[in-house]
Amino acid sequence: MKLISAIIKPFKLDDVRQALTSLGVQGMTVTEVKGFGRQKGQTEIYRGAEYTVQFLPKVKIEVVVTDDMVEGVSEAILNAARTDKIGDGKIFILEVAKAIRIRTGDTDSSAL
Amino acid sequence: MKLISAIIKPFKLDDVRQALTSLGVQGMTVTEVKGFGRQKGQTEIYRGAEYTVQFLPKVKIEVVVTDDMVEGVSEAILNAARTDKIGDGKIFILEVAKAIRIRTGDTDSSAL
Amino acid sequence: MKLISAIIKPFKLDDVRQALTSLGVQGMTVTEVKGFGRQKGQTEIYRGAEYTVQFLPKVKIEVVVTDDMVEGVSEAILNAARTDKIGDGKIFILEVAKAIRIRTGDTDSSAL
Amino acid sequence: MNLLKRIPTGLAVTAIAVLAATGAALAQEAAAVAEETPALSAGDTAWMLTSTALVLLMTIPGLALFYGGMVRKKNVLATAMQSFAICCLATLVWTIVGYSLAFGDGGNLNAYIGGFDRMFLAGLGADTLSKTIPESVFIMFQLTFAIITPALITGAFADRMKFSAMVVFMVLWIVLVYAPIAHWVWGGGFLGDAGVLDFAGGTVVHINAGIAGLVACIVIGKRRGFGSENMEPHNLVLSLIGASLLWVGWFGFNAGSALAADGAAGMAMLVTQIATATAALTWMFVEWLVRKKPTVLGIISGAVGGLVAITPAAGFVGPMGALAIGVAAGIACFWGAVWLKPALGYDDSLDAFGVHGVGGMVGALLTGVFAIEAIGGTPGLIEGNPMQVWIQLKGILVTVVYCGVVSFILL
Amino acid sequence: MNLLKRIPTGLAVTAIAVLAATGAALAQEAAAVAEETPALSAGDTAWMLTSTALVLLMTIPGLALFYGGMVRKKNVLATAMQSFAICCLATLVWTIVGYSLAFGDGGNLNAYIGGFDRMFLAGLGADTLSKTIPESVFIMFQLTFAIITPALITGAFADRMKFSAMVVFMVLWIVLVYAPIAHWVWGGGFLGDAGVLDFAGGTVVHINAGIAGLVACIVIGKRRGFGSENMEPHNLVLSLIGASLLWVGWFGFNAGSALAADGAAGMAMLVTQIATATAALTWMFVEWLVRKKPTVLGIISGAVGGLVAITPAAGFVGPMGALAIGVAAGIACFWGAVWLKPALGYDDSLDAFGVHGVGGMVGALLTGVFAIEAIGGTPGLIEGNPMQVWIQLKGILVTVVYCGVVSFILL
Amino acid sequence: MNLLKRIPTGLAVTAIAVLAATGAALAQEAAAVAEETPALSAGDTAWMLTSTALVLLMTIPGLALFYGGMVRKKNVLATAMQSFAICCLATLVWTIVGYSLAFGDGGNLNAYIGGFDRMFLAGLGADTLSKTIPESVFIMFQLTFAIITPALITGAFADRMKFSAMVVFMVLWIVLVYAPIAHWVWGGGFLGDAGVLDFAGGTVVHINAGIAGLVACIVIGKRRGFGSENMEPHNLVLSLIGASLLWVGWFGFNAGSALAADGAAGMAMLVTQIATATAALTWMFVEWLVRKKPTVLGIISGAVGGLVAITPAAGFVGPMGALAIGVAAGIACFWGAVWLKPALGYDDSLDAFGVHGVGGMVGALLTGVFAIEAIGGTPGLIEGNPMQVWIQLKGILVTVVYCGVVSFILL
Ligand SMILES: Nc1ncnc2c1ncn2[C@@H]1O[C@H](COP(=O)(O)OP(=O)(O)O)[C@@H](O)[C@H]1O
Ligand SMILES: Nc1ncnc2c1ncn2[C@@H]1O[C@H](COP(=O)(O)OP(=O)(O)O)[C@@H](O)[C@H]1O
Ligand SMILES: Nc1ncnc2c1ncn2[C@@H]1O[C@H](COP(=O)(O)OP(=O)(O)O)[C@@H](O)[C@H]1O
Repeated sequence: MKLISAIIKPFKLDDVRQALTSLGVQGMTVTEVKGFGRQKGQTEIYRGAEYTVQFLPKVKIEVVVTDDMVEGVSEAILNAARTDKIGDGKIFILEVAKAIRIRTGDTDSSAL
Repeated sequence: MKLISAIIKPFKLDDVRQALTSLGVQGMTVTEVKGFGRQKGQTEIYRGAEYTVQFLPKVKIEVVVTDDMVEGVSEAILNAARTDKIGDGKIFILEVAKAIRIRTGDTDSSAL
Repeated sequence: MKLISAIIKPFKLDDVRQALTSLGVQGMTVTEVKGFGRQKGQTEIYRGAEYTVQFLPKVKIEVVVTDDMVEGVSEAILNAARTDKIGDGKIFILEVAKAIRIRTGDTDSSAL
Repeated sequence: MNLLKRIPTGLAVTAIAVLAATGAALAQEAAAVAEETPALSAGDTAWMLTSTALVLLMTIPGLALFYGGMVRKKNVLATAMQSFAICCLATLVWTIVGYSLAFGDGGNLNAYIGGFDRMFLAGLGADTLSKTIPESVFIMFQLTFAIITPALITGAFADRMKFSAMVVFMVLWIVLVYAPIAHWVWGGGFLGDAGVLDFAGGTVVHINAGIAGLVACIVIGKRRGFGSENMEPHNLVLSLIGASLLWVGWFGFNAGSALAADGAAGMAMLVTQIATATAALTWMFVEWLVRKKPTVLGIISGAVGGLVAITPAAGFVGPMGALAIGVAAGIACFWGAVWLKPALGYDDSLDAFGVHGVGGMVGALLTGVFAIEAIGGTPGLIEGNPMQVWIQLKGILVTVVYCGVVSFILL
Repeated sequence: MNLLKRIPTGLAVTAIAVLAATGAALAQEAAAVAEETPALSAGDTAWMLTSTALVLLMTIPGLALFYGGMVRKKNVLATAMQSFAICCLATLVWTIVGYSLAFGDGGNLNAYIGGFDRMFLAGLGADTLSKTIPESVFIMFQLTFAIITPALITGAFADRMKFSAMVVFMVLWIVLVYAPIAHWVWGGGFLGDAGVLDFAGGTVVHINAGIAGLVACIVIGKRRGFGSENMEPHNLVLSLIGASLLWVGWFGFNAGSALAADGAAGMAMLVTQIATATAALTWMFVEWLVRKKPTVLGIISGAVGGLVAITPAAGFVGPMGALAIGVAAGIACFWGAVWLKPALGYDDSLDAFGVHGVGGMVGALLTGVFAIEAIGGTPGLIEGNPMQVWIQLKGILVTVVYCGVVSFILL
Repeated sequence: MNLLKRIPTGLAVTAIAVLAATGAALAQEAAAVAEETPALSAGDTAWMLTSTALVLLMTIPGLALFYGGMVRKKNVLATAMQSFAICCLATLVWTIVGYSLAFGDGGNLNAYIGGFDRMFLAGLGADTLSKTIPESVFIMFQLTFAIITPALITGAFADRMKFSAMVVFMVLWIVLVYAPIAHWVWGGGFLGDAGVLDFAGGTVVHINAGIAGLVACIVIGKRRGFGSENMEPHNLVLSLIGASLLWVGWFGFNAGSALAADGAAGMAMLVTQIATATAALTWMFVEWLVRKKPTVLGIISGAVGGLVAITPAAGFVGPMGALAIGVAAGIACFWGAVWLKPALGYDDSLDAFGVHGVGGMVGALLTGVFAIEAIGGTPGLIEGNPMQVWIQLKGILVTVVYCGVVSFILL
C-alpha cells in the first residue's frame, strides 16, 4: 500500500476527484495548504505598501491505494491537475505499513 | 518509530485525545481536513438550488510513537473514534526514519 | 528522497523559510495545524467560565529533499525554529518512494 | 407615493420653469393653487433627513452584505464592491443629469421625460423648498432611491460581470431607464397622471430592477460551473445582517415616502412591519412544509419579498391589507425563486428577479386590490373599485416592456 | 415611563371605549381632562419614527449578532435565526392580540389586563392620535419592545432549545406574560397606579426576560458537554458589533420612551450614555483587577449591563445618579455572570439572567434611590422619599413571581 | 460650524456665568441680544437626537470595524477594543471636565480655554436650552465628537501600543488637546473670533486627530516586522461595513452640525454625499490608472477622505464646490497614503494622518476657496474674498503646532 500525496492548484480539485472516482478510488482526504515554490505570488498593494504573497493557496490530496493502483492513480492525477503552468504542484508517494478502517477494524486493502 | 495518522469524525477528537493521553502519549498534531468517501454529504438546498456537499469535515490526528506502542495506540484510537456508522474514518501507519525535538535536539524515542 | 515534516511555532515560519531558501531548497508546503504536547495552553476566561485551550496553533512545514540534503535541512530548521522554550516542536523524517512534478512529469530529484 | 400629494411637490420643484400648456400641467396647476403656500416644517425635515440616512444604510452596507454573504467566498469582495461603487456613481449621475431628467420640467415632453434645466442641480438654493422640506433634502432622498435600484440589479449577475462593464452599464441605465420611469410615476409623467399608485417605488424601483436583472442574467449567460460546482452561500451571517439592515432601512424608504412626519408615515411604517413579518413567516413555513426544515436563507428571503411587495402599497392599505399582501408575497417569491427559476433555467444568481421582480408585481397589483380610501385617498377592489387593478396592471406592463427593451439594448 | 405622562396616552388609546368605573380609571380621567387636547407634533412624530427604527435595530441585527458571536461556530446561524424569527412572530402576535391586551381597555379587569376590543388593531385610523403622535407610531414603538423582550430570553437557552418548541413557547409567552405585565406598568394597570417607576422597561422588559431566561435554562437543563467541552465564544467581533448596535439603538429605547422630542428625551439619552460608559469601564477594571487582563467580552458585557440598569431610571435621574447606577450595574452584573452563575450551577449560556435580570433589578431599585423630582416629577430616597424604594421593590417582586410561575408552566 | 450661529449658542451655555469684559465677549453679547429668545423646537430636537445616534454609530461599530478589518487577524479584537474603550473613557472625561473646558466660560482666559464652572455638568436641568434644543442634547452631540476624535488617532499606532498606555494617553489628550481646540473654534475662543470656518470639525476633529496620529506613530516607532512581514488587511468586508457606517453616520456629523433641521442641514447632507462619492471614485480611478486595478480598500479610503475634506466645508459650499473638494480630496489622500508615507518612511499603520490629516487640511483650505455667501454667510476666494483662505491657513497652523507639541509631550 502506498500513500499518494498530491499538492495541486485548488481549482483543479474537482477534476482530480472525478478522475480518481472513475478509477474506482473510494476515498480521499483533502487539506488546504499553502505552497512556496518556483511560482511567485502576486504583488498585492494596500494603499502605500506592497506585499508579495510568498505562500500561495494549494490543496493537498491524500489517498491511500494498493500497490497495483499506484501507477494508474498517479497518472490520473497528473493528467487531471496539469495546466502546464508553473505551480501545478507535486505528487509524493510514501510507503504505508498498515491501514485500518475504524468502523469495522478491517485492515489493509479491505480497509480502503 | 511509526507515524500513526488517523482520520476521524471531528466530534470524536476529545475522546481520542483522552484515550491517547491515558496511554502515556505526550503529544500529537491535529489538522482540519475534508474527507471524501462512502459517507455521502447531506443535500443542502438554497432557494431553488440543491447542492450535495461532496467533502465532509474530518479531523486528522498525527502521532509519532515508538514501535512497541503502535498496537496499543491504534487500538485506543479504534475504540475511541468508533461510532459504527459509515464515515468513521481510517488509520494509516507509516514508518518514520528519524524524529528530532527542536528545543533540545534530542532524537528518536527521546524526542517524542 | 526524504519528506521532512517539521511542526514549529507559527511566528517562526518566516525565519525557517529563509533558512531553507538560503540552502537552495526551492519549494515547501505549509499547513496550519493544532498541537497538543507538553506546552500547555493559556487558561481563557469568558465571563464565569474557564477554558483551558488544549490545542495550540502550530505550523507544519513539509519539504521533500534528496537524501544528501536531509542533514543540512534538518540542521537549518533546528536553528531557525529554536526558541529554547517548551513547545518548539518536532521534526519527523519519512522515506519517500517517488516524487513527480505535475507540470512536466519529471520524477524524483529532478521533480523537486 | 400619494399622487395628490406628489403633484404640488413636482410643481414646487419646477416652479421657476415655464409651465407647459398640457392638460396634465393644468390639472397640476389647479392642485397647486388649492394648496396653501408651504413653509418649512422642522419636524418633517427631521424625519426626511433621517429617512435619507436610513435608505442609504440599505445599500451600504445593507445590500452589500445581503448579496455578499450569498456568493462564494472568493467573490464576496467583488460583490460588495459593486454596491459601494454604484452608490458613488449614482450620486454623480444624479447630480449631473439624473435629478433633472426625473424631476425637472420637460416642457412639451413632460409626460415622458423631465428636462435639462436642473442639470448640476441648477437653481437649488439653501432655502428652496419642496413642499415642507428643503429641496436639498428631497434631492438627497430621491438620490438614495436612484442608488439602491441599480444596486439591486447586481444580484442577478453576481459572480460574473466585469467591473468595468458594470460601471458603464449602470451609468447608462440610470440615465436611460431609471430617470424616465421615475419621471413617469412621480415626476409629473403619464403613469402618475393615469392614476397608477406607487407609494414608495414598487414599480419604479423593484419591478424595474427585477426586470433589468432578468434581462441581464439571460443575456450574460450562466455562471461558469453553474449546476455542477457548489455555489452555496458562503456566509449567511453576513446576509442576515444585510437583511436586517434592509428591513430597518426600509422604514425610511416607505415611511419616508410620505415626505412628512405624520399619520401617513406612521401607517406606512406599521403596514411595512406587518407585511414583512408575515411574508418572512410564510416563506419559512412553506419551506418547512415542502422541504423538511426552515432555513435562515428562507426567512430572510421572505422578509425581503414582503418588504418589496408592501412598497407600492404602504401609504394606501391598512393592517389587514398588509397581512394579505405579506402572505401573497411570501408564497409568490418562494415560487419565483424556488420553482420558476429552475423551471425556466436562467441563472439569476441571487434572485433579483425572483424576489424583486415577482414581489414588486404582486405588490403593485394587490395595491389596487386592498387600497382603502380613508387611508390613501384611493379606493381599491375591496372597496368596489376594480378599475384600480387594471390601472395598476397597465403601470406594470409599461414598466416591464420599457425596462426590458432598453436594458436589453444596453447590454 | 413617566406615569403622569403615560396615563393620558393610555386614555387616548382607549378613548373610544367605555371608561370603567374603577378608582384607577377615575384618576386617569381626571388627568386626561387636565391635559389640553393633543394635536399632532411633526417633531415628536419624527423622533418616534426614528426611535422605532432604532429599537428594531437592537434586535435585528443587534441582538442576533451579540448572541451569535458568543456561541460556538456551529450554532451561530441557529442563534441569529432565533432573534430574526421572534421579530416576525412577535409582530403578528402583537397585531392580532398583544397590543389589545396590553393597551386596550380591560373594563372591570383593567387593573390586571387589557381587553380584546383592539384585536387586529381595530379602531386604528390614519389620523388616530396617541398624545402628540399617530397611534400607528405608538403601536409600532411598543411592538419593538414586544420583539426584543422574548429575543433576550433566547440567550439563556442558546445552543439547545428546538426551534419548533421555541416558536410555540414564545408566542404563548408574549400573550400570557409580556402583554399583562406591560399592561400593569404602562397600560393603566395596578403597578402603574401604585406608582412604580419604570421609564423604558427595566421591569417589563429586562427583569421579565431575565427571569424567564433563568426559569428556562433551569427547566431545560445544561448544554450537552457543559463543563467539559470548550464552549468559548467563536467570534467576538460579531458580539462587539452587536453590543454597539444595542448601545446606539438603546437611545431609541430610552430617549424614545419620552414619547416626544423634548428635554426629557435629551436627558434620558445623556444619562443612558453616562451609565453605560461607566458600567462598561467598571466591569473592565474589576476584571483587570481580579483576573489579570481586560477583555472585549468584559467591556461589552458591562456596557449592556449599564444599558439595562439605566433603563427604568432614564427619565427620572440626573447625570450623577447615572454615574452611581453605572458603577453599581458594572459590579452587580459582573458578580451575576462570573460568580453567581457558577456558584448556583445553572447554565445560563449567554447570561440572560446574569445581565438582564440582575441589571434590571439593580436599576429598578436604584431608580427609587436616585430619582429627582425636578427631572421626572418623583423624588427618590436621596430627596428624602424612602417609600419609593419600597414601591420599586414591590414592582420587582410581583414581576418576578408572575413571570417565574407562568414561564415555568409554559415550559 | 457657522460662527454667527454658534456664538449665541456659546452664550446660552454660559448664560449663568459673569460675562468677561473682553471685546470678543462684547461682540457675542450684541449678537445674543439681536437674537430672539429661543424656544424648544421639537423638530430640531428630533434631528439632533438622531444625529447624536448617527455620530455614535460612526465610532461603535463603524470605526471599530473600519480599522479592525485592516489589521492582521490576530489584532482585530485589540483594535476594535480601542474604539469601544475610548467611547467609554471619553464619555466620563467629557462629563467630568471636558464639556466644561470646551464650552464653559473661561472668564478672562475665555479666548484660550473654558472654565471649570460646568464640571460634572453642573447647572444642567431638564429644561436648560441651547438655542432651540435641550442643552442635554447639545452636550451629547458634542460628546460624540469628543469620542470619535481620539478613536481616529488609534489608526496610526494600531498593532503596537499597550492598552494601558493608550488609556492614560487618551484621557490626557482629550483634556489637554481636544477640549482647548474645540473651545478655540466653537466655544467662543480666538480661532472662532478670527473667522476661521469649520462647520463640523475639519480642524478640531480631523487635522487634530491626524497630527496626533502622526506624532504618535513617529514617537512609538514602527511595527515589529514592518516591511518584511505580511501586514495585509485581514478582512476587508469588515472595513467595508465600517466605511459604510462612517458614511451614513457622517450625515449626523455634518448635517447635525447645523444644530437644526433646516435648509442648512439639508445642504450640508447633500454636499457631503456629493464630495464623498466624488472622492471615492477619484481614488478608485487614480488607482486604476496608476496600478492596474481598482480595489475595495481604495474606494473606501477615498470615500473616507472625501468625508473628511467636506467636513469643514459642509455648511458653506454648494454642490459644485463639493465636486471640486471631492476631486481634490481623492487625489490628495491617495497621495498622502500611497506616496507621502513610504517616501517619509513613518509607519502610520492605518493612515490616520494620510487620510484624516491630509484630507482635513485640504478641506479646511478649500472651504476658504469655495465658500458661498448665500449658503453659509461667508464668501470665499471664488466670490472674491482671498483673505478667507489666509484665515483658514492660520487655523490649520495653530492647530498643527499646538496639537503636535502637546501630543509629543504626552507620549
Ligand atoms: N520540495 C518540496 N517539498 C514539498 N512541497 C513542495 C516542494 N516543492 C514544491 N512544493 C509544493 O509544490 C507547489 C508547486 O511548486 P512550484 O515550484 O511553484 O511549481 P512546479 O511544481 O510547477 O515547479 C508549491 O507551491 C509547494 O506547495
Ligand atoms: N483511500 C483513502 N485514502 C485516504 N483517505 C481516505 C481513503 N478512504 C477514505 N478516506 C478518509 O476516510 C474518511 C471516511 O471514509 P468513508 O469511506 O466515508 O467511511 P468508512 O471509513 O466508514 O468506510 C473519508 O472521509 C476520507 O477522509
Ligand atoms: N508524538 C508526537 N507526534 C506528533 N506530533 C507531536 C508529538 N509530540 C509533540 N508533537 C507536536 O509538537 C508540538 C510541540 O510539542 P511539546 O511537547 O509541546 O513541546 P516540545 O517539543 O518543546 O517538547 C506539539 O504541539 C505537537 O504539535
